[in-house]
Amino acid sequence: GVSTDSDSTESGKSGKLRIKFVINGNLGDRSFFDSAYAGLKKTEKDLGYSLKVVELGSDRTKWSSGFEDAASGDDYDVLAAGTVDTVGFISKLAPEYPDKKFWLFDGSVDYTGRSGCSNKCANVYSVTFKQNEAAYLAGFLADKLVAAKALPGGAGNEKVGVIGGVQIPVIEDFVVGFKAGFKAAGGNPSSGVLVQYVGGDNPFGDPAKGKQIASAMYGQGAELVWPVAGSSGLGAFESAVAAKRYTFGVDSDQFKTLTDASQRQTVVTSILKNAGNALYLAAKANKAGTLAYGKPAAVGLAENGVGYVDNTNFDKLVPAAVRTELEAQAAKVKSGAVKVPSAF
Amino acid sequence: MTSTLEPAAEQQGRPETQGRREFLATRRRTVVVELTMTVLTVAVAVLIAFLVVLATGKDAGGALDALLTGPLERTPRIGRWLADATTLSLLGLSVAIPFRARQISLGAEGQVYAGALASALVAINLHLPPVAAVLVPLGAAALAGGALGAVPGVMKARLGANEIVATLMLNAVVVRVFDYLLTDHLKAPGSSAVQSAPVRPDSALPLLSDFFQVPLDQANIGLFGMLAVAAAVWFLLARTPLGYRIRITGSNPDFARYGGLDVPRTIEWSFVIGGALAGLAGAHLALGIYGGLQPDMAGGLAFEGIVVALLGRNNPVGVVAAALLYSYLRVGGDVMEQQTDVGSDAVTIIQAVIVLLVTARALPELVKRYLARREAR
Amino acid sequence: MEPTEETGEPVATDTAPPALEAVGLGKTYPNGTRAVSDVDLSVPRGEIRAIVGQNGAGKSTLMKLLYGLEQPSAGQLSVHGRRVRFSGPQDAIALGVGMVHQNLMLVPSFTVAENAVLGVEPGRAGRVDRAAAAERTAALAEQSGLAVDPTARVDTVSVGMRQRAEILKALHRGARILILDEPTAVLTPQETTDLFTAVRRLRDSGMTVLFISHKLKEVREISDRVTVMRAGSVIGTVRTEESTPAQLASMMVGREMSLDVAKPPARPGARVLRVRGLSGPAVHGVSLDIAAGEIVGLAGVEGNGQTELVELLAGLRRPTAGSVTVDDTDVTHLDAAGHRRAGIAHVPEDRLSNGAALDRSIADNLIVDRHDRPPVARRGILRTRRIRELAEDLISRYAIRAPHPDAAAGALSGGNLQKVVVARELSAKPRLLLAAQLTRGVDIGAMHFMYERLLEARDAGAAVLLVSADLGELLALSDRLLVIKDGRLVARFDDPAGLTEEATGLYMLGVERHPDERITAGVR
Amino acid sequence: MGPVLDVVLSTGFLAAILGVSTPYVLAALGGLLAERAGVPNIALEGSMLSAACTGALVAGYSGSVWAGAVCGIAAGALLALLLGVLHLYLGADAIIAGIGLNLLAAGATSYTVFALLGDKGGTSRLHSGALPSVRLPLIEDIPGVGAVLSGQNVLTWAALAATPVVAWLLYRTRFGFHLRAVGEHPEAARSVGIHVHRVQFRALALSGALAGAAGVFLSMGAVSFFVTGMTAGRGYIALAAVFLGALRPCGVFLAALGFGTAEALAVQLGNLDVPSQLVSAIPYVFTLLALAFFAWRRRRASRTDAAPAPLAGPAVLESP
Ligand SMILES: Nc1ncnc2c1ncn2[C@@H]1O[C@H](COP(=O)(O)OP(=O)(O)OP(=O)(O)O)[C@@H](O)[C@H]1O
Ligand SMILES: Nc1ncnc2c1ncn2[C@@H]1O[C@H](COP(=O)(O)OP(=O)(O)OP(=O)(O)O)[C@@H](O)[C@H]1O
Ligand SMILES: [Mg+2]
Ligand SMILES: [Mg+2]
Repeated sequence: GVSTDSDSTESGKSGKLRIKFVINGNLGDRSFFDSAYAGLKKTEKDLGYSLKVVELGSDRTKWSSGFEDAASGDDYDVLAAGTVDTVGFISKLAPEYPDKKFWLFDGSVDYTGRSGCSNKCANVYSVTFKQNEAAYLAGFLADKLVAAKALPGGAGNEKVGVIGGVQIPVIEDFVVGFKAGFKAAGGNPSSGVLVQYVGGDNPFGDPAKGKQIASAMYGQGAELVWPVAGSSGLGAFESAVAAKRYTFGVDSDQFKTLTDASQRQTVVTSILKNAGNALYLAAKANKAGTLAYGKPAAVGLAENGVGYVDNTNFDKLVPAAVRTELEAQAAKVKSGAVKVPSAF
Repeated sequence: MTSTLEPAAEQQGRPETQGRREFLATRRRTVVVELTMTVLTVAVAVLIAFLVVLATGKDAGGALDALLTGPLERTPRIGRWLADATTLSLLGLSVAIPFRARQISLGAEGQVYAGALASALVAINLHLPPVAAVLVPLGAAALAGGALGAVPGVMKARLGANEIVATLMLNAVVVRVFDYLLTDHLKAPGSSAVQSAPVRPDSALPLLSDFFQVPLDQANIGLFGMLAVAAAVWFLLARTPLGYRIRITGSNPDFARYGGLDVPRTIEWSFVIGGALAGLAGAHLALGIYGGLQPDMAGGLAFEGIVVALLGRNNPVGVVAAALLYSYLRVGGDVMEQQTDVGSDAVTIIQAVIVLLVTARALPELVKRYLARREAR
Repeated sequence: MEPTEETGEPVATDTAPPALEAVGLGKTYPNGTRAVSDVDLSVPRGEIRAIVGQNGAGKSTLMKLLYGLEQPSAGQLSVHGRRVRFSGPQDAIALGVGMVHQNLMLVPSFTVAENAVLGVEPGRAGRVDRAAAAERTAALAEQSGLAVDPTARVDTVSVGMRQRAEILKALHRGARILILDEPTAVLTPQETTDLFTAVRRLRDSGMTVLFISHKLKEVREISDRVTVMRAGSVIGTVRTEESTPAQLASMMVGREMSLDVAKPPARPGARVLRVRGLSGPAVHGVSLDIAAGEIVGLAGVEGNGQTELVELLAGLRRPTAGSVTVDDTDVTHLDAAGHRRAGIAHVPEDRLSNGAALDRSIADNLIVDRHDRPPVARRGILRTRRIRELAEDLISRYAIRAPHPDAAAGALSGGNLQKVVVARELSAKPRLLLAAQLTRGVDIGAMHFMYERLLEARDAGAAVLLVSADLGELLALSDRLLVIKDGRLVARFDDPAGLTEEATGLYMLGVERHPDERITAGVR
Repeated sequence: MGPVLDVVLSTGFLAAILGVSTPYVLAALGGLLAERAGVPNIALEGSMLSAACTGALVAGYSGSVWAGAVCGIAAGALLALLLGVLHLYLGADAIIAGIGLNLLAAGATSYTVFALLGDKGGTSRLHSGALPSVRLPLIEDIPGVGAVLSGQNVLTWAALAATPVVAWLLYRTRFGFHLRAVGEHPEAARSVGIHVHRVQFRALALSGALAGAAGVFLSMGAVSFFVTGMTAGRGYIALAAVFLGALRPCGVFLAALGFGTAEALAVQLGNLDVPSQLVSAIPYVFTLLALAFFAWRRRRASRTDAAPAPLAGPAVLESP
């Protein structure tokens, strides 16, 4: 559906910049799209943009024509879209509508003009997130915590678990980074990091399966489980409460978003992929005329595009020594002294 | 022997011809009534959809307008409608054939993936001369789909294994193998998305836009291919011995066996041909719609194919008509969702209501009876 | 649901009202078929009333109206003087009407007792007391003289027992009016006799019985009065003892007709069928020959292997031992298609289950054995014009009462459907014709027509194996007669001309048997 | 493989199997009842989904898990009754109607959740709680069995009890008698005055209620909130179990348990270095092989009787 937050034709006349956010999925995922939406929403108030949202749903057969339709209207100045799945559509549409701007987050178009864009995507701003950097810190923190037996009530295994939705590059990027961080902290990722995928008909919406997997991981001695599986991950927090163990959150600060107090207590930190922030910054730069169209951008720890949450629970659960080491690692990653491997 | 029952002409002749005329008239009337009733039901379904939207407090007029006229407003949407109808028709035909042999094959999903996989593998890797570049991948898709159809077919025909379970399970296996191959072996190098390399341009199904010089989205010559396939299926069922065997087996397998038909072979063929058609639907997706392989590329489509087949009463002409109608509503639903403030959930609900009402065939009958009773009173 | 009584109009006052009365009853099916029109019928209490009529005369439909299975489109019904309108069989049952359907209505996986009590099961608090059900069924069977095995599954028992189970079902519901739609069509003479004994006993205890049959002999034996139907209407009702078969037959068909079967002597030719030591399910070491141009009858009490023997010969079952050749073709291990290619045609005993595809057209039903051969198919394509012509031709030649070749076979009455089967099988010009229950459920006119066609096929040089539950028919038509008991041939009559039904019955029941040498004489 | 074996033989694993199997068993028994009454119920998935949603919402708003469970089960039954109205009274094809109802359930649940909570994802913001686990002191003390059974959710117990209850219902009660008769030979049932549709309606209501219990287990047992689409195809697996179990309560129970075991096993094996997609395909490959094997054995057992097993499916499909 379309939520017109302000009347578009009027805003067109009034000279407001009109953003059309086309979602190849639905709002309400509580992480990625919601975060992007929040960022764009903020531009309305702070920067005077107007926003229109088009949800295409999860049926892939509808996406292509959905984008065509969305682009063909004259009710926008900027078309924003996310995820690698939309790269093809943006590459095709950008040359067809050279007067419009396209913002692509969490995916990158080919600016060489060899494939995709025939105009070398000169009107496309694309930004990717170095989720592997944040995941690296998560892995580092995880190993330090379990190696130091810092988490109360643990059995002292140097073992943690990661639950992915499905085995796709975006998820793998998390896993690879996590394992690298785990290793950097002195752990053995091949025996110490259990990785498992939800899979099935609804991999990001099957909390029962997520809970089973988390329970199995705790049963096999994992001290801490990090679900990277959308709503399926919600099951993992329940499992953590039952097992009296710990979790990491993902995409948003799940210590805040979880409503159950005992579940919240299990969340040591959350790994953030800050799509909203990236889009807000892009909008700001666009207004100032400094947004870099025509070449790829990537945001990582240094740009605050990804990161981890440091809150009261973090304070409570992470010993000062570990915190110091973690901050040192973060600085190294930011400065480029540590190169984190990627699944891409 | 003194037979006394000559087919006496004066006694039998007259009523026979009269009965004949009545029979033909009734048959004609039935067709007309059926068609009118179908149109009426769709109208009622749309009306109810209108009420659903109204009940949610949204702009029902605009929504209805988007649903009904949206698909025709712009040529790319017409293209999308035709492309969608092509896939759905092929899927509908693919299940209609086993259905006609009274085999409930739910295996279209797996067969679509198999067909897409086979066609894309050929179309990505083999360098072929122009026309062969399209035909060979299509053939590969039909072969792959047919081979996959043969598995439940043989299990059912030779062992008596339940085909509903066999096809559902096979779907689950094939989808997972497809996912595995796509992510681990076929993913385009350098692509950050899970998708295969694009098919060679020679192998992509030529777009209708190029012929008609109007943008028609992904609609391609697969549309004509589908019409040819539908005609072939009609011919197969109505005019060939195999089609006859399929029809008779579906009607009464004991009679078929008694009559000397090879029932197991017939059942196998119904699965294989159905599988081949679903494979072609997969090729249409891979070569025509996506230009490559994507995860979840046929999600849910196979069930829509069953709906189309049953709405079209397993009759090839009916299936194509049903597919056109159904995909029109699908595209209209998308337009409604994108242009108005009706959410995707409401669109899903409306589509469900339409499916349910269109299949509820006795509804007009009941309404008629109710009106008649009221009149009588 | 209570039967709705209409405004109390005084029906009969002083004399006892008729058990069943219909006034102006009519039924038009939704497809426009007017199956019953303006029927007046009155059956007094304690009478056995036979209803006769040609195929499609509307007998079954009328019975369905009386039992509430169909609702009339016109007219009124009274039961024991009370105006009633049945909304379903439960209303009829509540008023003591019971019905045994032409096509038996039993749940195959249930036992005889479970079927008998279905709908009125004994037991407390929603549970079914199966022991009590079996007991009651056994007791009821004892009382009424209908022998059944209460604990046997219905799909494993003989047709005769199923028939008896159906009657017990009605009795168990306390039926006082019993409708029997062609109950004897599938019974042996012995079973028929037993059934009649039971029915008379029921009548004597006050039961009113409506009895449908195509066998005038039976009708005359059992009924008190006969109602004749033709084309949906009642033509008349006569006292049985005052009627003659010829009179009834002419009432049925609307003109004079003779009932004799005149059969010119056979001129047997060369051997066509050669069966040696054939064994299979329920068949043990059967050896026999049939020559071209002769009809060999196979007599036997139902369930003694004749069904299985015919199906073995038709290729529908696999033999475990022995050999079968037809005209030098060894068909022993061929499937049904192979048998048909060898020149075997088969009129199956149960046309509904495997003789026809009911929802397909008559034309489709007529070409099943030749659908992939000229003239029906050429170069892998069906030729619809030829098929239409063929169907039209057969429909007129076999006097099938059907509006159009495209009409569904299922809309035909039982007798006309049988004509479709016979037309198909005989028009294949078979070398060997296996005819099982050729005239089951077929009216007299059609019966004669079938006999004539059968003899025609014989005289054209076909070998014919005729199996029938109607012994009279077997004796009249057979050039030679074999008797089967427990899957073995027990008697052989090379000239059955002087044979009586009673004498044959002794062999069928196993009281007498021929020595093996006599049975296999000349069969090497 | 050593550690894997340890895990597989552990009581925790056996307990997990029961948990994983619960929705399959309940929904499959529901499917069985409908199928035996002659109405194929493809809408199991929809019943589960609407029950899962209703249960969590009602429990969340009322504060009573029991009210939630009852309303959830009722919602499942209601959807099945809708199938009954459509199929039996309005002449709809049971399979299309089932597919349509699944679609309806998917749309309506996420619409409702969004309308009430402003959240498209699910009800995790609502404290709905879970149905209690059952600890039985007596059973807990039995070595081996005790650890497996004790502490299982009340609906897991219900699933275990449901199998004999359904068998009893089908084979020992008047209702079951009528249900089987109606499914096997509706005209025969009608001719003895059984209200065919009434029996089929009741069977569907039970069928939907059982599927509803399966759904309630997902949102109020397995986890304690509803997520859109959380049934994730379990209804179709249950449907497969109905046929794999040869339409008999015991067989259906074992088939459902088999699916649960395979899934639990896949979860345990997930850590091995095998592609996750292939691991998750194992149960289905296993089912296919089992299906072929049992069919082959049945076919071989009936070899002597050359008449082949019935080849035709139910005559639910229409052709012109
Ligand atoms: N369900 C039906 N649909 C259409 N026509 C029907 C149906 N049932 C019966 N008829 C038609 O109604 C007429 C009477 O049928 P009915 O079965 O009562 O005949 P019958 O006297 O029992 O004949 P038979 O002895 O051949 O069985 C026939 O012409 C038949 O074709
Ligand atoms: N007159 C009829 N001719 C043919 N089929 C019929 C007829 N009446 C009902 N049927 C079929 O029989 C089946 C069940 O019949 P019916 O509706 O009478 O059952 P019931 O239990 O009496 O229903 P209810 O509970 O509503 O009274 C349905 O498939 C219906 O289509
Ligand atoms: Mg009749
Ligand atoms: Mg009859």
